Amino acid sequence: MKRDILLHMRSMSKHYPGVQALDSVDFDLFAGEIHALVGENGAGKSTLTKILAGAEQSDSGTIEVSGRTIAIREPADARRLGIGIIYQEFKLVPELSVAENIFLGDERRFLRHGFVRFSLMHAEASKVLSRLGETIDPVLPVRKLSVSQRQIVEIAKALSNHVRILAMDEPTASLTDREVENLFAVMRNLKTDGVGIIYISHRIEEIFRIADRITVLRDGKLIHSCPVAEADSEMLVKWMVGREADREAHQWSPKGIAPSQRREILRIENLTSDRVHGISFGLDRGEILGLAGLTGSGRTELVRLIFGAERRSSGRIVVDGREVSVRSPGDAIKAGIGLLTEDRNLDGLVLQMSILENITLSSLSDVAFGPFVNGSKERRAASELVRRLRIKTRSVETPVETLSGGNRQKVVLGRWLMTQCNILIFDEPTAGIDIAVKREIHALIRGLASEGRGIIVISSELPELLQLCDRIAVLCDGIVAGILTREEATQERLMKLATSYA
Amino acid sequence: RHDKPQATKVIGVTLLTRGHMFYRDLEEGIRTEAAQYEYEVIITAAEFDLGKQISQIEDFVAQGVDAIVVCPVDSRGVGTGIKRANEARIPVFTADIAAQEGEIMCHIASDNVAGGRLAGEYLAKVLRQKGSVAIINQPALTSTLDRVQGFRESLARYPGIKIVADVNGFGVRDRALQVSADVLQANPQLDAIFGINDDSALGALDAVRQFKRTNIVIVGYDATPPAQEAILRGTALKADVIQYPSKIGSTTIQTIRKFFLGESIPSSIPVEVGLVDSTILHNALTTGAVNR
Amino acid sequence: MKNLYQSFGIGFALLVEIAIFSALSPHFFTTDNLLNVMLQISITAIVAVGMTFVILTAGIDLSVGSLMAFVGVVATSMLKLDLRLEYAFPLAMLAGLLLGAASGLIAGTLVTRFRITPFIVTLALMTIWRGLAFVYTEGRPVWELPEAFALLGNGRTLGIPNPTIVMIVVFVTAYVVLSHTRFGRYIYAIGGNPEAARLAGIGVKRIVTQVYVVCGVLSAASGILLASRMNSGQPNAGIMYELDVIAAVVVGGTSLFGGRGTVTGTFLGSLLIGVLRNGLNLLNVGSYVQQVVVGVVILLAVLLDQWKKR
Amino acid sequence: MKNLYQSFGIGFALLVEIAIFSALSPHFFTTDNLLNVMLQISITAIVAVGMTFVILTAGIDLSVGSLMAFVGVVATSMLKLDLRLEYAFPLAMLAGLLLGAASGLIAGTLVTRFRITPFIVTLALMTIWRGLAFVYTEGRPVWELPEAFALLGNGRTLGIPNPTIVMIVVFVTAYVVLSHTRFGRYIYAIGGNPEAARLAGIGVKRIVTQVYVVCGVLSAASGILLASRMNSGQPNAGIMYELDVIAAVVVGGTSLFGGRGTVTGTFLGSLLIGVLRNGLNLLNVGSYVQQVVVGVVILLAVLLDQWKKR
Ligand SMILES: Nc1ncnc2c1ncn2[C@@H]1O[C@H](COP(=O)(O)OP(=O)(O)OP(=O)(O)O)[C@@H](O)[C@H]1O
Ligand SMILES: Nc1ncnc2c1ncn2[C@@H]1O[C@H](COP(=O)(O)OP(=O)(O)OP(=O)(O)O)[C@@H](O)[C@H]1O
Ligand SMILES: [Mg+2]
Ligand SMILES: [Mg+2]
Repeated sequence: MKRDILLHMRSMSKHYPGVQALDSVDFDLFAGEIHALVGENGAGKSTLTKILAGAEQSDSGTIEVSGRTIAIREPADARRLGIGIIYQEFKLVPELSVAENIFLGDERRFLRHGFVRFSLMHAEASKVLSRLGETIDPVLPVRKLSVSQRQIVEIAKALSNHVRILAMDEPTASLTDREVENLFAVMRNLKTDGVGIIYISHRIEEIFRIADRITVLRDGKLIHSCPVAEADSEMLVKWMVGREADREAHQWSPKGIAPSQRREILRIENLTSDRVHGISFGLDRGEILGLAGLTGSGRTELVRLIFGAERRSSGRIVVDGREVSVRSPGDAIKAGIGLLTEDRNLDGLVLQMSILENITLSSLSDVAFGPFVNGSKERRAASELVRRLRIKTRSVETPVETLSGGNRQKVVLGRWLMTQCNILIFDEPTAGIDIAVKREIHALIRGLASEGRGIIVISSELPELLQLCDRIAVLCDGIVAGILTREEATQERLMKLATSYA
Repeated sequence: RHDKPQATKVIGVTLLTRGHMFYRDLEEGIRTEAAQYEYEVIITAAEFDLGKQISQIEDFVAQGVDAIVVCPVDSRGVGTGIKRANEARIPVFTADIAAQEGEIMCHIASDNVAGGRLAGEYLAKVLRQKGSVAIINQPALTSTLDRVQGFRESLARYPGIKIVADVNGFGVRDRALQVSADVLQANPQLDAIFGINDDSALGALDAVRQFKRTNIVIVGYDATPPAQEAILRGTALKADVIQYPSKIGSTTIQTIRKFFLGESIPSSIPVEVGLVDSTILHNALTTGAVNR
Repeated sequence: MKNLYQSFGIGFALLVEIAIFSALSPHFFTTDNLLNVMLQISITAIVAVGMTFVILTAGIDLSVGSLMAFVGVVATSMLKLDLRLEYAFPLAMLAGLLLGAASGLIAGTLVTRFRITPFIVTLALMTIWRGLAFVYTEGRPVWELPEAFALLGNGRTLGIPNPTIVMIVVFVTAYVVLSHTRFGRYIYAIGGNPEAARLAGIGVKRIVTQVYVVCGVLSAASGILLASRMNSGQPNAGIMYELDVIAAVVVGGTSLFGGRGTVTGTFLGSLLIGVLRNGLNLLNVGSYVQQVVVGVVILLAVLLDQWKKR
Repeated sequence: MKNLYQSFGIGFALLVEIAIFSALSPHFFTTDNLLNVMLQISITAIVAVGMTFVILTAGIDLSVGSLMAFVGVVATSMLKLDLRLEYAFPLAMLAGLLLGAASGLIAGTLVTRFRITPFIVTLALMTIWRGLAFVYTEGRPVWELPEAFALLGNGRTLGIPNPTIVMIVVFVTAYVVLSHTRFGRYIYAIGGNPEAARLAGIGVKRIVTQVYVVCGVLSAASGILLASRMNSGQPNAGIMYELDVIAAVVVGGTSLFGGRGTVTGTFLGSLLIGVLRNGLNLLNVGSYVQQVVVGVVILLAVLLDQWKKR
């Protein structure tokens, strides 16, 4: 089938201090196709889309849209050309309403006599959201939304415009299955309308479901490009990482810990706030407990309460058989509870600090002599983690803000691995992490469990939970709808529980 | 407070500032004198802000005071405020600095230009009509501009005396200390310093001590107690122009009293200025003439 | 409505204040005095509107007080040119407002094109304009102005002082601009997340520059009114006004981090501080004690606001 | 090393400045004058260290100048108590420093527990401390102090003025604290992303409060030194110092948004402004022209710094 070439990016190069993010990459896109862009963390995928969006300038290379060479100097240029972007790191204004965010920069269509007609804007916003099967109130300020709701708004923002080219940088990183289905339906519609879509995701199975073509980047270079039918997931991983990936880093046996040591390490009793109600469960040493649920079901809220990041209205937290008073994250860490937060940029990392400083932030006392930080000890510990997590960087001194999304995630992970916490809670630990490292992280989590720690994992990817957990608790509307063991759990039963009160 | 006896008169006062001793003394003069006649005084300070001063006058008008005393931030600008009072038929008196617009019952003040001249003449005498002189200025206020004008006028008559530096000490001691230090640094041969008020002069004195300079004569203005003490101790601060701020204050109240009693009052009452050095202060101390 | 609610905390503080002063002073709650208060806050409140715009973009403008003085002396000195009043008057106004716009343009350009933090840009401009005002006048006020000029700031129209009328017009306009126009939306967006605004295709640099120009022009207008009230151009006018103005804006609920705030709040904030000063004067509270009281009330007002938000 | 490089832009500006003044004034580049400059900047530079800490947490402290005055008058008035000097002297120091700590504690508590923006908290405190300084002294300086007190700020040790020695000690300590201790690391983390810092288990409120206390204590120390230099407690001391201090910190490369900056930069920034003032005075440049020049140089210095970063 011969179709129109919609977009052709030729020999795009982009250099950042210390890295060649793109090295003369060619990329093309047909009308009505979904072209997946894959690669390890830091391969250069986001950089390519940012250049297309006018958010960054390439050092060299040309861009043709519909056969005409054009220059994209600023975001407004891309907009005029009908290019829409969903950014990996959200670009929303927390204080503005959902509707205002969706139509930001595009208010012209609601103007009358120079005044913005908000009622019309809200109606339009609801329309766009309902296309995604969502019912977020368009008047709500974005700061009140959960991460996945923000993701939806970000998607709606890109869809609100009449686009010919749509670049989606990990739109599903924090979406649950149902939302992913809705999104795919929308994408298929766009496809039939002749829109060309660039789709970036680390969820390999999604790529095989939705994409027509695949382009693989590694270290800023184009490695391979082919129709999706000509590839399978093992080949894909090989292209991405440049070697055979070992399927399972560690052989994992459930509860690989002596029964005698299988004491309960954490017990939550009747935990309540305005968004979750009467939550109780226990967690054993060596156990991995999954938390499943739909967007907004309260998983994040629950773990933040356990961690003392938010104030609970009632409930007890028992660690190792003793009730602990957790009023702040500091208290939680003292009690041996660590939380890897959902939004690495917002509340995970100190972006301008170095990798080193971010990793050791919660365990400075372990590398300190009195009030003084022991520089060499600190560096040794951090370097070890950088190596183990394969964080792509020249030096541990690199500021985190220059890292790619996935590598940032690894840095926060590193921080919690370094602490001595016996109870580790991971909220979407592999969001935005490439497939190779994802396997390593799974292995790591299992390793932590087998050392006798208790682990809680939140993930919007049910397969991930099914693969990883001993038990899975399902939240629905802030209530535990049920807890399934590894044997009982199936995708269907989990979904059913997750929607039991909806 | 609202149902005070008819007889109690209320006088609103707006000072230029309370940050300088001069006005503290003036205020004291007003308070003590007013207390004698059981007048109620409302004292505010504009802190060099003319807009604020006008607001204060407006507030007095709104309160319906019986008389207003103004120490204008600026001679002309204060006119609009005074006119508001005139419209409300509230008598206005000025103290220390004159107003040039609006109707004033009486102006009670010492003459700043004359004071500056006194300082200049004194320096010309002790320097034997030749030498280099620095001014620690605050060229933002009419009163200090007048002092410097008088000072420069008098020295202009002595060609042997040069003004080698004119710096801004903002009228406060810490800033004056800083700029004086620089002046001393730049002028190793400096013979004398004129400070436009005592904080300026004392700041200069601090600097002179820092550099351990001898043979420098400082003249201050206002003769506040710390300055008098410095003069008596035989420091580089040798003399001060003296005004009698508390006397300005008490005279103002006395004048207002005459006005209340329906007596005739002159349109202006000069309050003497003078120059004090250690001899005069010594004599005064023993006779009690300059007791404060 | 939403704005009204948001301003509730401070509105309540204002009511308490008014109640207290009404009880303590018979002179306070009179038409005359209330008009007097309105007149007194007009000058700073007009500047506070400009400051609200700037602070909404997460900026700050410390130069407003000095600019008022500089504009004041320049405009008044134009009135002294050897021209007929019909020409001199508009010329002076124009020169003053242009100067304000120029100051805003310089500030905006330094902030956006040269990426210097607003605080330091306007701190430097504050020093520079004040210095120039003094250099220009040699420290002496510009005076002997035509009586007609004094009418501008001291006259009344329909019984309301002119500056108050200007203030009302400025507030209403600003309210409409902020809540019903694209320009207003963009200001909030830029203050809330400048990167998101840029990526949405908004000309962030242009808008921010315009905001500083707005603030400059309003400061200039206010500087001219102040000069007219004093019927003279004072090089030391407006000292420390920037702090009063910022206090009014923040007490009014506008966040110094940008993206959050209203001019309704700013108006109430200006009123809170203005009423306080007036009331304390009427009650004959000494000026240093006043300073302490003003500081404490500002803290209490923001505390109340904070507490309300919980 | 990294710090040195970061401060390069401003260091260059400083060298240019020194070269120009050395060429223009024979009095400039002399041991005597350089010591004089060091002495002059000591007072504000000590405060600037505290301000650097505060600004690194994305805060600001406008109360420092007033606090210096308040501490100055309180400490000196202690010296006048009817006590033997051996008791009065430490008592006065202690009272002064405690007052500084208390001010910092109040500011820190209002900022952290009551979540009021630092700008408005310290603006209110600035008004309050200044007011109290005047109320306490009734506007008159505290004087007739023991001569021994004057030695503190005017004496020399090993040929170096005492305040300069204090300044050096403060800078070195601050350097070590910021770059080699946990406390320092936490300060940067909090300034960079307070929420992330909190979720990393850092006691954000405690640390921020401590930072304001540090700033308060350093301001107090500086206020005592200043009083000693004048051998009197002046209620009107330190007016507008906060702006000078903030300018020095920002010119030295510390970001007002927090998380970025060094005390080395602050030192160079203080020096840049101090040398400029001194040089202009030596050249007998009129004070208003000076103001303009200082403003322009501040802008140029930050521009240069910005340009270097490109
Ligand atoms: N602003 C920047 N400054 C310096 N380096 C940068 C900057 N932005 C990206 N990089 C580097 O460019 C490389 C490519 O980054 P990019 O964000 O394109 O990766 P990615 O393929 O999107 O990865 P991920 O899957 O983790 O999102 C990385 O090595 C990253 O560290
Ligand atoms: N800051 C907030 N203010 C108000 N409501 C919030 C806030 N954060 C989350 N919510 C709401 O609270 C509910 C629970 O949110 P939570 O983030 O715990 O859900 P979640 O299960 O983690 O879902 P997600 O997939 O979105 O992460 C949601 O309805 C969400 O909209
Ligand atoms: Mg990416
Ligand atoms: Mg969540």
